This record gives sequence, structure tokens and C-alpha cells, in this order.
Amino acid sequence: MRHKRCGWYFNSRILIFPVSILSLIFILGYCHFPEAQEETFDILLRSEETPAPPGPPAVHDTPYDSGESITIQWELSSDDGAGKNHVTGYDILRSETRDGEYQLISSVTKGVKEYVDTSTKDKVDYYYRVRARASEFFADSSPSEAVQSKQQWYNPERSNLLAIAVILSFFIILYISRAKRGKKLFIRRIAGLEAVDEAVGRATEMGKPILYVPGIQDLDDVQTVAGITILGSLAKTIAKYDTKLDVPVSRSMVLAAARETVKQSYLSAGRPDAYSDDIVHYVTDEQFGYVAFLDGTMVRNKPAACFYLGSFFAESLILAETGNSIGAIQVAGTAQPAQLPFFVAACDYTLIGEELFAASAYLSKEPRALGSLKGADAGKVIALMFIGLGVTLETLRVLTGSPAIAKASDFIIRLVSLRF
Amino acid sequence: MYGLQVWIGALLTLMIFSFLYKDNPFYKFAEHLFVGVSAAYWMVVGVWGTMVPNMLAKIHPPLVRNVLPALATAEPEFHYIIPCILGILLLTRLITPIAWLSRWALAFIIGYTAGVRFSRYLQSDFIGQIKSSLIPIISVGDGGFSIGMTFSHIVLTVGVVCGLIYFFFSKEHKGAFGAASRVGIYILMVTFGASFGYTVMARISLLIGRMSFLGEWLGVIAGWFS
Amino acid sequence: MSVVEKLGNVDRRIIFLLIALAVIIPLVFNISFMEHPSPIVQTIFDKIESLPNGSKILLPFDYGPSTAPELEPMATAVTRHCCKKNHKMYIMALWPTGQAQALRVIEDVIEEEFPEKVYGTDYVHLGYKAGGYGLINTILADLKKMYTTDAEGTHIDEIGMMSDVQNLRDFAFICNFSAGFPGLKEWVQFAGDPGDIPVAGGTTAVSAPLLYPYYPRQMLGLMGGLKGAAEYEAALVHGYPEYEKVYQRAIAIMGPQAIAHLVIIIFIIIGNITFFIEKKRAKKSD
Amino acid sequence: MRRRIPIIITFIVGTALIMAMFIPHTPFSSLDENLSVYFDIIAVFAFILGGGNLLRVHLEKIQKKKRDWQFSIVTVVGFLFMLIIGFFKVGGPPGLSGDFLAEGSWFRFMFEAVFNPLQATMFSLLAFFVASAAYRAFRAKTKEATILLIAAFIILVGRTPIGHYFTSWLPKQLDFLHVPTLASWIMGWPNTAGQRAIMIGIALGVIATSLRIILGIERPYLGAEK
Repeated sequence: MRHKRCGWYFNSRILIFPVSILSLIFILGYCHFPEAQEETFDILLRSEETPAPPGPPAVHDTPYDSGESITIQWELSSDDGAGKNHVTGYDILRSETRDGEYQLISSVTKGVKEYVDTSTKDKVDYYYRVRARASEFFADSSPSEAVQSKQQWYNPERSNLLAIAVILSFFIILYISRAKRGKKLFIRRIAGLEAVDEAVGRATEMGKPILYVPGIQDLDDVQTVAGITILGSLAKTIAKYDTKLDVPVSRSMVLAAARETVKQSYLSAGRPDAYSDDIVHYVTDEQFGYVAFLDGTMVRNKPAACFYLGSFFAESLILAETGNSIGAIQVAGTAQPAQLPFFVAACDYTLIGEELFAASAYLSKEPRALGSLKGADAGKVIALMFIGLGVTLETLRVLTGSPAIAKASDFIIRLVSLRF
Repeated sequence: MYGLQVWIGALLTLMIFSFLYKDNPFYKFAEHLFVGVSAAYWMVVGVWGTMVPNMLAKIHPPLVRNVLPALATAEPEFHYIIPCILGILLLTRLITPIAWLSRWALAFIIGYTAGVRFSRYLQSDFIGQIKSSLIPIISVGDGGFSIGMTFSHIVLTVGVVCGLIYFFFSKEHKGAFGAASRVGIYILMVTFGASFGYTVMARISLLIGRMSFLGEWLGVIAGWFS
Repeated sequence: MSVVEKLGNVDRRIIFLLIALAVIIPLVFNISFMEHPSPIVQTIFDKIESLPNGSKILLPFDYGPSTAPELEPMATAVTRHCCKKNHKMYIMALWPTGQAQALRVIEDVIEEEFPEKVYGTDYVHLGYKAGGYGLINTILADLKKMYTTDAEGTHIDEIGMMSDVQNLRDFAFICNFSAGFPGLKEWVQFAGDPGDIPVAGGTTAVSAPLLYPYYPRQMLGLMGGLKGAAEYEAALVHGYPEYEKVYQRAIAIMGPQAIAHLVIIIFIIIGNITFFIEKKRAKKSD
Repeated sequence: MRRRIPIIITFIVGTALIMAMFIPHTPFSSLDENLSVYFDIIAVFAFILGGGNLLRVHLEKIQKKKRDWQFSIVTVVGFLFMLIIGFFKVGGPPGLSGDFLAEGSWFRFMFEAVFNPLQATMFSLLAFFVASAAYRAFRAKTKEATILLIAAFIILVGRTPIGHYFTSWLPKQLDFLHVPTLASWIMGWPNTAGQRAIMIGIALGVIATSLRIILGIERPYLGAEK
């Protein structure tokens, strides 16, 4: 017990390094924000109604994007909101030569001082003028500097995301490599998975088949991939017991992947003779067509155990209730939060959210896979640290009203914002 | 034509409902019809909705001039040859000697899945949910300190923390840690109970829709007799 | 077998039959109940009610025909309310199927019930634009960049009520009707939060629990499923008694739902009573 | 060779997509979008595998006169009929130019008369199952089940008109015990806490699984052996 606790503290201490590195990155990247605008007053000769022109536009390539975009900013005309106050809007004019003909690209209403032109070609010089309009009268600003749009190779607004991704990956890979070197890892019991052997055993005793449903989504969902990986482990056990396995799928690509997996499992269990291509078969891509088929199969073949592991939607409860009516042992697992309540209510065992992803590692007993679970736990420690720190600072902010704490708190919130 | 459509629809509806009593030939008929028709439906949608506009029209636009004239004059985008090759690789499964090539296509797809989901979940669920949890425990509303809101905030914070502790895999759930994990599972149970209860009503409205449809059909029949 | 045991293990088919009856009987006899708006719905009503006449309200329709039974009643009730308050309505869609749904509401509510409303002055239909949440992100800064015309192709500058709309920040309130992605969540994340614009809306009952996390800090209110729609209708009837005689669709459909709900509640109570009696008996016989 | 190349493909595709999160430059900027189109296209190729398999299974059933083989005829006929009228756009606008779901086409008719009612009816079965599941599951058997039951019960009652009358007599100070208020509170706070913990957990699970896939530790397409 004592020993374990030491391990725990040790792990938390490791976290201090990346967190301080993280903070450093952000402090360094703190001030990279756009240029201040110059104030210029270009007063031209004009008639009574002609508005004062806006200041010459400040132009720059829109930062951190994939090109083809230039940001134009200008000082409002002195007749916009003040002076004669009759400016109704601005036109944005563009030309490829400074003194060439300027073409209208867009118009904006009064009070606006920024426009993003997304109709540019990269690496071409552009000049902009902004025209203040007051009914039929107008006044143009002097032209801007030449500007080009270009693509950037790095988006610093996501530095925080990069740092978090790196830290998470670092821990996962760290524990994977530790496990590979033979360090023993403790992994807690996952109730739903302990039931797997029981379910397979019961089906064997009763001489009834096992139904395995890897969800209704295609291979572009990680849950489906997890479902197929678990099927791989399960199929090995089933092959040894010589029980009948039935895997109807609702996607053609899942058919291909699941077949490959089941075949390999039977091979590595030393039972290639028991394998047949009929184990995995395609039904239909249609959600409820698939459900209609599964319901029919369940009441006709009366499987002793039903596994629903993957991504499920509304059909979750239809399957679980039908499975229950035939008295099958049911093990479900999904990372669709909206469907978990139905599985929890109607199945014998449910793998809740993350447990589905842990299951494949748990069942494979592969040290590297188990290591990744510990890595994900480090991710939880990071999440808890952020929450602990953020909640404390926010509470202190409310209690003290101190601007220093407010600043610190805002910084923590920025660290977990999508736009750093 | 509409009358025929209502009749077919109504009979199929009744066939499916008959399953609630027990499995029977009517249900088997509807089920088998549904499987065949819907499998073909999605294939047709795949070909006309994806294959033609997103692959053929991209690789060689003039090919689709009779089908989608609007796309026939576009510039070809040759990189769409890649999914075409991968698709054909996938089909090598059918030719035993080179069936192993299909794994390349599967490897590509699974790599895509892993990469895309990594980014999406990191942004929207991991970072996004942490950010929403950063709230003060003590709530001061317009009228000063609010006991109710403070209590709610405490429930939220403790709930998230304990819920996360429940998901720890590499540490034994014992002692204080075990207690927190118990609280976590209770919070999850409240969540599940609440979501279940909340959804019950929505599910019933689907049935109302079907019943109204059958009512419409009975109206058609009654119309004949009056 | 005793009565208790029988009740404890009642045949599923009896439950099925009772649910079917609970739906059919009220449907045939038109049974309905008066709803009472809960705070999370009432806040939406109060917001629209308290805005000064002629405020700009954005109504994005992000759903298709399959979820219309749940979402159309709310869209109808909110649109009605906006018309009553003479707010300016800006209708748009992030879903390709949303445009047709919006048209239905425009025809059935605005044109039918409020013939005095003028297109381009009182309401405008901007139609569907692709881009999902990216679109929200763009129009938060510049609406006219994406919307150069309305749904019918009229240039935006020819529409009077568009002249003083530059971006999403010009709207006093966004009330979204959504059936999934992109939808209310994205409106909160990409418009409400960054732009500090009041956002509320309605969703299907299934997705509502996932949206509660945003209430009330990031989202003003939420109508969840038909129940939410019925509550809004009730708020409307309460505020505008002239609607008492008008058919309120969600309230009407709520009749069978409420009865089926009651049946389920009764079942749960019976289930637990029998469970406890059995447990006591088992203890005694030990 | 046969085993290594797929692992390399997965690694490259997965890593490129994760990098794309931070690189606005082409080709990374549109990688995610392009690959999702690629995925859809490959899925259409895969239909040949799926459809072929469906036909094979049912034809074999008919040939060997297995149990319920008569119904397999329904599947095969429905499948082929729907496929043909869909591919050739039978009954729609002349030629292949119209939409495959165009008004008046046979495909549209089958969609409206067969596909739609079957789908809606299957979906509506949920109303019955939600009731039977609630009856069975909402019993106070264990501590967890009791919590589930209580939360579900409050929400259920709170969402019916009786919920309002049940506690509307409560004095103003005890308003927080009013059932609809309580239901709202459960949805807003403990429910949120649970959802959040689940979502953060799922995000970490997806991230760890994605990394296992990218690093070649988990490779379902190669089978489970080491």
C-alpha cells in the first residue's frame, strides 16, 4: 500500500516538468499580436457633402491561415459617427498596381474598420483603397502599401493544443515503452470483461451460438475499430471452446476488417479448421434494416450470449431488450454517451465510455497496450490538475477580486481554449 | 398511386408490429424485404451520390456530361485517383493470391480514422470539457452570495472529479481513492437515470407518428364504405 | 403463483399492449393537458417578450423532415411570438434540408397568420449555406461575405432590413432549432461564446441532455423535444390569451405522451412495490 | 513485407492528420476534408464486397433449402429490383440526368412505400422497449440501481403535467423541491458532471487507442496475433 502511494507521488512529480515547459512556451509566445495602426489625417479639398476620407488602410496577410486572404484595417472617416456624421458605409477597392485601376471588391456599413479579403491569389502584390460613402458623394483614402497573401507553416494559435497533444502522447508512449521493458503494471478489474469468459463458457455448455455486433458505424469511427479488436481477442477464446460465433455487420469495410481479424484469431488459436467465411457476414447499411435482421436472428437462433461493442444509436435499446427476452447474457459497450443509459439499464454488463477502449488492451494482456492505459491515466491527472487549479483560481477571483489572480485565472483558461 | 403507397406502407407497418407479439412469417417477410431493399438503397445512394460526383466527375469531368452537366466542364482534380486505387486494392480480397493487398487499403482507412479522431476528440471533448469545468465554487449572483448556486457548483466540480477518478485504470480503487470512485459511479448513475427518463417521452412520439399514419390508412378504408 | 409474483414478472406483451392503448385512446379522443413552462423554457419566452419591438432575431433552422415532428412546433411557436412582438426575423439554415423546413414555417405562420408582414422589412429568408460551424465562425465577423443574396437570389443590398446587419453581433438574440450537428452546440460555441450574443434554442429530446451543460451560463434557455415545444406554446397562450382557442400542436400531441408516461410511472411503482414485498418474503422464509 | 507496409501506411496517414491540426499550409490544410471524401469513395467500392456477400449468403440458403429459405427469395428479389431501378433511374426524367430520387421515379416510390414505413416502424418499436426496460431496470435492487431509479423517476414525473400539480403547493422558500425545478436541476448539474467525466474519459480513450493504432500496437486489419 505504502509502496503504491510513493509511486503515485512520483508520477505526479513527473508532470511538473512538462507543465513548466508548457508554461514557458506560452509565456514566450505571449505577445505576437498585430501591429498598431498609424493615425493619418488626409484632408482633401472637397465639396460640402463629400465626406472626409478614411485613413490609408493598413494591410497585412491574414495570419496563421492557408493563404488567399488579406486583412485590411482603416481609420474611420471623421464624418463617421462624428463631424457631419453622414457616412453610410465603406467600399473596399483593390488593384494589382499602385496607380492602376481599382476594382470594387466589397462594401461594409459605417462604423466597421476591418475587412478580410478572401478572394486573393497568393504571392501577387495587391494595393487597397477604402472609399467612404455618403449617399452619392464619396472620398477615397490614399492607397495602401503593397501586400501579398501567403500560406503559413505553423498556427501559433494552437500552440497550447500542440503542447497538450505532445504531453499526452509523451506519457502514453513513455508507459508503453516501460511496459515493453517488462515493468509490471496494475490494471483494475473491469466487471464487464470478467463476464466475457463466463458468457463464452455458458454458450459452450448450452451448445448455443454467440452473437457479436460491432456497432453500426463504419471503420472511420474509433469505436468500431475497438469493437473489432475486442472481437479478435474474443474469437480466440471462442475458437478454443469450439463454440459457434455469428458476426453480422452493417458496413462492407467492417466486413473486410472483421473477417481478417477473426481469421487470424482462429489461426493463432490453432483452429483454422473451425474458421469459415460465414462467421462474418454483411446485412445492410441501413440502421433499422440491420436491427430488423438482428432482432429476427436473436429470436430464431437464441444465442446464449450477445455482445454489443462499438458505436450505437437508437437501436441500442431495441437490441438489448430483444436479447433480454431470449434470456441471453448481454455485454455492451459504447462511447456514445446518449446510448449508455439504455445499455446500463437493459444489459448485464456495460463498458462505460472509456472502458470500451481499455477493453481491447485489457483482453489482449499485451504489455504495450496495457501501458497505454496508464498513459491515458496520466491524461486524467493532467485534466484533474487543470480543473483543480482553474477552479481554485476562479474561486479566489470571486472572493478577493484581485486583478493578479484574475490574470492568472484567465491564463489557465486560455491554456485550454481552442484559440490560444 | 398515393393510395397504393399508403396501403403498402400500412401493411408493412402492421407486419413489423406483429413482432411484438412473437416472431411470425409476416415479420420475416417484412424483415427480409427490408434487408434487401435497404442494402440496395444505400448502394445506389453511394454510386449516384458519391462515386459519380466525387470521383468520376473529379478525375475526368466529361464522363458525367449526361448525368451531371454542371460538373462536366470543371477542371479535373487528379488526386481523386488515390481513393480509386485504394478501392480497387480493397477488392483484391476477392482474388486469393493477392488478397493481402487489401490490407493496404484497410491500413490507410484505419490510419485516417486514428489521425482524425485523435485531433477531434482532443479539441472538442478533452480541452473543451476541461475548459467548461473551470468555474468558481462560490457563486456570487446579482443579489450577493448564492447558497443554491454555490451548492450546484460544488456538485458539478466534485461530480466531474469523482467521475474521472472512476475511470482510472492503473490504480486500485481503495481508501480515499476508492471512496471518490464510488461517488463517481453514483454520479454516473444519476446521469444515466436522468437521460433515460428524459428520453422516454421522445420515443413515445415516434409511436404516435406511426399510429397517426395507421389512422390515416383506416380513414382511406372508411372512405370507401361511406 | 401469487399476485405479487405475477406482477413482478408480468409478460412484456402486457406492457406493450398498455403502451399501445395509452397512445391510441388519447389520440382517438383528443385528450390533452395544460402545460406549465419550466424555467429553462420560460427564459426564452421572457427574452423575446422583453426585447424592444423591432429587435433583430436570427432564426437558424437546422433540421430535416425526420425530426420536424419534434422541432416544427417550437419553430412555429417562436416565430409566432416574434411576429406578435413585431421583431425583425432573419431566417437561415445550416442544414441543406433546413431551407425547406423554414419555408414551411414562413408559409404557415408568417404569411398565413400575419399577412401584414412585409418580406424584406419584417422578415427575410437567407436560405441554406454550406460550411457548418465554419460558416458560423465566418458570419460572426462578416455576414455579407457569405450571404450575398437571400434564398430567392435577391441581392442582399436590395433588402431593406439587411442594411444595418454587418455580422452576428448585430442580432439581439439567436434562437436556433436543431436536430444535431451542426446545431445549437455550435451556435453556442462559435457565436454565443465568442460574440457575447444571447443564444437559445430547441433540440430533439434525445440531444437535449447533452446540451444542458451549457445552461444557463452559455445558453439562455433550451426547449427539449415536444415537451419543450408544448411548454413554449403554454407560455405563449399565457402571455397572449387570444391563442387559447388556437390549435397548439405540441400540447395536443403531448396528451398521448403524458398518458403513456403515466403508465410507465405506474409500472415502475408497481415493479418496486412487488420487488420489496418479494424481498421481505424471501427474508422471512430464510 | 506484407506485414510491415500496412503498418507504415497507417503510421504515415495517422501522423500526417495529427500534424494537419497545426499546419495551415497546403496540402495539410485540406487533408482532413479530402481524406473524408476518399473514405466515402472507398466505402462505395466496398459495397461490392458487402452486396456480393449478401447475395451469396441468401442464394446459398435458397440452394441448400436451409430454414426459412423462402424468405431469402424476398431479400434477393428486393435487392436486385431496387438496385436495377436505382442504377438505371427507371421511371424518372429521361436518360440518366435526373436525381435518382426524382419525383415519379420507381426508386422514389419504393423509398416512400417500402423503405420509409419500415424504417419508421422499426424505430417506433422503441416506445414499447423503453417501457419494458424501465419496468425491469428501475428497481431498487442495489445502491446504484436505486440512484438510477430515483433520478429517472424525478425526471419522468417532472416531465408530465402531474409533476407540476404534485408539489405546486410548496411554499416559495421550498421552491427548489418543486418537481419540475428539481428535474431541471438534476439535468443541469449532476447530469452535466457525469456527462463531462464520461466525455473527458472517452477523449482520452480515443487518444490512447489512436496512438496504439498509429504506433502499430493495435492493428485490427492484420488480425490480433503478435
